[in-house]
Amino acid sequence: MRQRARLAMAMFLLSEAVFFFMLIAAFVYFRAASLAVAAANLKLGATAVFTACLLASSFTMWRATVTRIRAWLGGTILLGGVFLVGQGSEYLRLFRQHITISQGLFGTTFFTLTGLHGLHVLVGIALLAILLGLATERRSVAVETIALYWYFVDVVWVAIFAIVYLWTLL
Amino acid sequence: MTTRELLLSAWDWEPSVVIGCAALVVVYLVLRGAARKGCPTSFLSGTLLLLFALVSPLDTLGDTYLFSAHVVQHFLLALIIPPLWLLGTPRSLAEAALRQPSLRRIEHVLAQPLAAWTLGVGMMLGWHVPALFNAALASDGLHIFQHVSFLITGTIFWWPVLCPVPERRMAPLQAIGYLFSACVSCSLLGAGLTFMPPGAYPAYLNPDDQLGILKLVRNDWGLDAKTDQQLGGLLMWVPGCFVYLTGILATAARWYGAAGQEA
Amino acid sequence: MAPVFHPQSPEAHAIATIFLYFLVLAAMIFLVVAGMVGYSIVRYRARPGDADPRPTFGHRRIEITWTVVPLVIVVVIFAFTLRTMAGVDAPREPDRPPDLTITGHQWWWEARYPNGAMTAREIHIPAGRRVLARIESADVIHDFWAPELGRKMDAVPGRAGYIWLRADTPGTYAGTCSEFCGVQHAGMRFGVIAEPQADFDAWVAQQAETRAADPGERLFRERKCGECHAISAKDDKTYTGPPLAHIAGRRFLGGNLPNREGNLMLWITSPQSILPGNRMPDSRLPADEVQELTRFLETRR
Amino acid sequence: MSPAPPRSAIRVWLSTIDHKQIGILYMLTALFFFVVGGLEAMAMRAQLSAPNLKFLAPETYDQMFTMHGTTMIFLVVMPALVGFGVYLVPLMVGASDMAFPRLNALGYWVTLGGGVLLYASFLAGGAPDAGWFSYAPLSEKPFSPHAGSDYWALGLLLLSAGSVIAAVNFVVTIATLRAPGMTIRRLPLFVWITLVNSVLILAAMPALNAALVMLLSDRVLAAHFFDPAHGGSPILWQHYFWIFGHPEVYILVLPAFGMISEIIPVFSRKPIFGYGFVAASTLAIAFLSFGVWVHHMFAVALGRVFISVFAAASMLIAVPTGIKVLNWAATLVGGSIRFTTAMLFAVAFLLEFTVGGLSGLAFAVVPIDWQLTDTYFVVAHLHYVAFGGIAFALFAGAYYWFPKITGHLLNEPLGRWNFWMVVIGFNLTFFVQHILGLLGMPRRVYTYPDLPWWAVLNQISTFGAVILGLGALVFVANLFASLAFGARAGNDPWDAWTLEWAAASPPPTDNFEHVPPVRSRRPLWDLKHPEAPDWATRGGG
Repeated sequence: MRQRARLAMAMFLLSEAVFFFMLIAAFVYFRAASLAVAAANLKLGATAVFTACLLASSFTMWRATVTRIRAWLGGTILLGGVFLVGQGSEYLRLFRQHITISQGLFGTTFFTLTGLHGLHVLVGIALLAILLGLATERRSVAVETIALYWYFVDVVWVAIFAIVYLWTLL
Repeated sequence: MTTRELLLSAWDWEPSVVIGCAALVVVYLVLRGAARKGCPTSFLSGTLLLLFALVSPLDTLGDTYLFSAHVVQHFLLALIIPPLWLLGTPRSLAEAALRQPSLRRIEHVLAQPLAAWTLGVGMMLGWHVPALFNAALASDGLHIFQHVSFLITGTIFWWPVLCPVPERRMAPLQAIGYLFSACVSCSLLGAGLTFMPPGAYPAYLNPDDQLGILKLVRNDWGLDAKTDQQLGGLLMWVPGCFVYLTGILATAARWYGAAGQEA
Repeated sequence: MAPVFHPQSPEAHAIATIFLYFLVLAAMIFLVVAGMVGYSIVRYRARPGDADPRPTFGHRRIEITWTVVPLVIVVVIFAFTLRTMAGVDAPREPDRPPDLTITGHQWWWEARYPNGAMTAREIHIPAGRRVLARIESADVIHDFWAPELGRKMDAVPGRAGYIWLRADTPGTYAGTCSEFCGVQHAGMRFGVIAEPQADFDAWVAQQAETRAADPGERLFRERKCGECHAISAKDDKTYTGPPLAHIAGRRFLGGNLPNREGNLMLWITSPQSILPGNRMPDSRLPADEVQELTRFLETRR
Repeated sequence: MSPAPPRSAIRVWLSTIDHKQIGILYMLTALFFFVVGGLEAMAMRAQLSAPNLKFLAPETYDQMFTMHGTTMIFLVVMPALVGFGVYLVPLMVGASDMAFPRLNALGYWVTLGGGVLLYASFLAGGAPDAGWFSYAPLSEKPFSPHAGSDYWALGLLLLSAGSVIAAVNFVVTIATLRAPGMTIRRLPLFVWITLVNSVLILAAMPALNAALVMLLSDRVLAAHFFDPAHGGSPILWQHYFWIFGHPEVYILVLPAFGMISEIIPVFSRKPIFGYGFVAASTLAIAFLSFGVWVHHMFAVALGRVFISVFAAASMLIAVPTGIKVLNWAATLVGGSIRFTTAMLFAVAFLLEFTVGGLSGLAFAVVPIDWQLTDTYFVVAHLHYVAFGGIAFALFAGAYYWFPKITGHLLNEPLGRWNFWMVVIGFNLTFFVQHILGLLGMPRRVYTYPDLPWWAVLNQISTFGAVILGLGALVFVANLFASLAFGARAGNDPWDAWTLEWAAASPPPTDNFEHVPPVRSRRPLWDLKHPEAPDWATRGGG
C-alpha cells in the first residue's frame, strides 16, 4: 500500500510540476515587460525570511514522518501559516500601491503564479490539519504521502522565489 | 565572399588538432589490432567528425559570427562524437583498461549514473550560462578547455548507456529514464534560448567581421541576430532531443529484442 | 477548377506544385497499405476448417526497412518544404516599408495605402508586380486568404505579418477570412482586384482625393454615422466600420451584397437581415432620411 | 457477517467502486454524449445543406460547432477510452480491481460533473461559441461577454482533473497489480499503450489547466495574459493550448491503437507482428508529440526558421505512426482472417486512418498548410483521424468486448448494417470535404455563397451525414437489442489469448477464480496449445 500511495502521489506531483512550470514560463515570457515594476516594488528581505520559514517547515515535516508526529505536524502547520501570513502582507502592501492583478503584466503574472502556489500551501495546511486530527499511528502511509506533497510545494516555492524575486537583482 | 568561397577557404588546419586526431586514429588502430571487435567505422567517423568540428568553416562561423554554428559544434562534441567512440571501442580493450586499478577506481565513481548525468547535463547547461559562454569566446585557452570538457563529459555521460562491456550498462528502463531526463533538461535550455530576446550572447550581435562575410550571413542566409539565437536554441532543442530519443528507442528495441532470447 | 489548383501568381504556383507532388506520393503510400490489406483480406480469408496458422512474431530486417524508408521519404519532403517556403514567403521583418497595410476588423477587411488612400473589402493591386502587404488586426485574430494568389496569413492583434501579394494577370480574385473570428466570420469575404499599373495608379490617386462638400454630409453627421465610419479620405483614426469616402466606387457592400441599384438603401435600412450579428444596427430612420443618405453616399465615388 | 440489506439498483450504481461498473458508467456516459454531439453535428449539416440557409442563426451555429468539438473530444472519446481502460486493464493484467477503487469512482463523477457544467451553459445565457480551441482574444471578455466561455473553461478544468485522476490510477495499477509472470514486456499492447498514454495525460493536461486558469483570470479578474491591448499575448494562448492540444490528439488515438493491436491479431489468428516495434513506436510518438504543437500555428508570422524546425518534427512523428500501420497490416499477412463485425471495423480503421494520417502529413509540409489550414480540408483530415480512426476502433472494441462485459454477443447481421452504413456514410460525408477545402471553403462558417460546386458537395456531405447518423443509431439499437435478446457468449467467444477471456462473462466481482499462469504475451494460447506454447518460441517476452 505504501508503495502504491507514494507512486500515485509522485504521478500527481508530476502533473503539478508541469502545471507550475507552465505558470512560471508565462511569468518569464512577460518578464521583460514586468521587470521594472517587480524590481521597484517587491520586498526581497521580508520574503526571504518567510521563505526560510517554508523551508524550515519541510524539515519539521520530515521529522513528523520519523518521530513525535503531533508536535512536528503542529510545527509544520505553524510555519506554513507564517508563510501564508507573509505572503498576505506582501499582497496587502502591493494592493496599497495599486498593484493588482488587473494593473499591468507584473500584477497579472505575479498574482496568478504566487496565488496558485499559496492555494497549494493552503490545501497542504488543510491536509496536515486533518492528519493532526486523525494522527494516532506514527509513520502512517498518509503522513508520508502528504509529506511528499509538502516537499513539492516547498521546492516549487524555491523556484518561484528564485525567478520572481532573486532574478530582479541581476 | 560567396557561400562557396567561404566553404572552400575558411578551413583552419590547426596543427595541434590535426596531429591530435591522427594520433587518436593510430592509437586506436594499434590497440584494436589484436581485438578484431568494436566497429572501426564508428570510431573513425567519430574522429573525422571531431576534425570537422574543429577545423571546418563551422568553427570559424561559430567563433565569431553565428551562435547557431557554435551550438552545432557543441552538439557534435558532446552528443555525437562520444557515442560513436564508445560504439567503436572493442570490448576487450575496455576490459583491459578496467583491469588497471586506478582506471577502475575512476570508472567506479564517474560511471555512477547520478555522477555521469550531473557531469554531462551540468556541463551542457553550465557552458551556456551567458557569463561562462562569453568568457570562453573571449579567451582562447578557456575555449579549448570548453571543447575538451564537452568531449570528456560527453563520453562520461554516454558511458553508462553505451559502455563497450554490455554487462556494465544500466538496466534498460533505468537508461530510458536517464536519457529522458537529460533530454528534458536540454530541451528546456533550448526552448529558453528560443523564446528569449536576442542578446544573451552579445558577441554575436555585432560580430567583428574579419572575413568580410557578415553581409552574406545576415542577408543571403537570412540569419540576423534574433533568428540566429532562435535557431541555436531550436537546434539544441529538437535535434538534441532526437539524439536522446534515438538512444531511448534503441534501448527499448534492444530490451524487447532480448526478451525473445532470454525465454 | 479548385482555386488552390488554379494558381495566379508564382508563389501560389509553387505551393500548388509541391502539393501535387505530395498528393502523388501520398497516393502511392496509401496504395502500399491498401495493397497489403487488400491482398490479405482476399488471400488469407479464413475458410471453414482452417487451423490456426503457425505463429510468426516479426522480422527485424523488415522492421528496419520500414523505419528507414519512411525516414528517407520524410527527409526528402522536408528538403522540398524548405525550398518552397523560401520561395513563397515574405521576410518576417522586411527592410522596406509595405506597399499596403491590410487590417482585419470584425467583420470586414480594410486596406490602406502609403498615399493615404483607404478602402474596404476590395483590395486593389497592380497586376504582374509583387507588392508587400502588411497584415494586421484591429480586434481578434483573423486570417487573410486569397487562395489563387498564395499563402494565407493570420492577422493577430499586436503582431504584424507580411506576405507577397501578386497576380499575374488583371482580374478579381476572391478571398475570405480563414480564422474563426466571431458571429460574421462567414461574411468576411473580400476580393483582390488586380489592374494594369496605370489603372492602379489612377485608382490610388483618386481614392486619396477628397470629394466636394455636399449638404447630405450634415445628415450623415447628425445621425452619427460618422462615429463608426470615415467619410473623408486620409483619415488616420481607427473606426468600427468601413470607410465610406469612396463607397460608390465599390463593387460589393457588406458580405457578398453587390453594390447595385437599391442595395445600398437596403443595407442602410436593415443590415442585420443581410449579415445577422454584424456591428451595424438596423437604422430605423424615416424613409426620406434613408433616401437622402443613400443619395449622398452615391456621390462618394 | 450479517447479510447486507438489499439495495436498489440505482443506489448500487451510484455508490459503486467496482472497476467494471465504473467502466460501464464511463462508456454509457460516452454513448449519451455521442448522441448529443451527433445531433449537434446534424444541426450543422442541415444548416449547410444549401447556400444562404437560415435554419440556424449564426450564433447558434457557432455554439453548435464549439459544443460538438468539445463534446466529442472531452465527453465522448476521453470517457469511452478511459471506460474501456478502467474495465479492461485490471482484467488484462490479472488483477481484481484498480489500485484505488474509490479514486476510480471519484474520477468518473468529476468527469460527469464537468460534462454537466459544460452543458449547464445552455441554461446560463448561451453555450460557449469561440470554438473548441477558444482562441484569445475572441474568447476574452470584450468579445465573448456572456458566461458561456466561463462554463467552458470550468467544465474543461473538471474534465481534465478527471483524466488526471484516471491516469494516476492506471499507472499505479499497471505498475503494482500485475499477476505473477506478467512482466512489463509481456503486457498486452492495450495495457502497455494505456500506461504510456497515462504518462502523456499527466504531462499534457497541466498545460491546458494552466491556460484555462490564465483565461479565467483574464475573464473574471481582468488580468491581461492574452489581452493585446494591455501588453498580453494572444500567441501565448495558442502555444499553451497546443502544447496540450497536440499531445491530446495522441492521447485520444493511442488507446484506439491499443484496441486495434488486440483485435487484429485475434481475428487473424496470429500474434501481433513486431510487438517490440509497436511498443517502442508508442514511446516515440508520446515523446515526439510534445515537439510538434507549432504546426497548428504555421499561419501565424512566427518566422521561417522557427516554423521549419517544428515542421521537421511533425514529419518525423509520421515515421513511428507508419511503423504501427505497417505492423498491423503485416499481422494480416499469412493469417486466417475471420471477418466478424469487430474485424471489419478494425480493417476499415487501417484504411481510413491511413488517409487521415497522410492528409495530416500534408499539414507538416508548411506551404500546403499555408493554403489549407482552417479550411474544410482540415475538417476532413481531423474526422478521418477522429472518426475513421478513433471511432472505428471504438466500434471494433465494442463488438469485441461487449460479450465479455454483458455475456451476450452483439447481433452480427445488425452489425453488418451498422458497419456498411457507417463506412459509406462516413466517407460520403467527409471525403468531399477535402475538395471543399481545395475550393476555398473556410471552416466554421455558418453559411456560404452559392459558388460553383459548393452547394452540390455540401449536399453530398449532408446526405452522407444522414446515412452515418442512421448507421450510428443501428449501433445503439444493436446494443440494447443484444443486451435483451443476444446469444450467450460464453467466456471466450473469439478464442482469444489475453487474460480477460479467462474470466467469466460477465466477470464476477473479484474477476478471477484463479489467474492462469503467465509465461508469455499470450497466456491463454499457452494454455490451449501445450504442444507449442509461445514461451518455448520467440513470443516469450
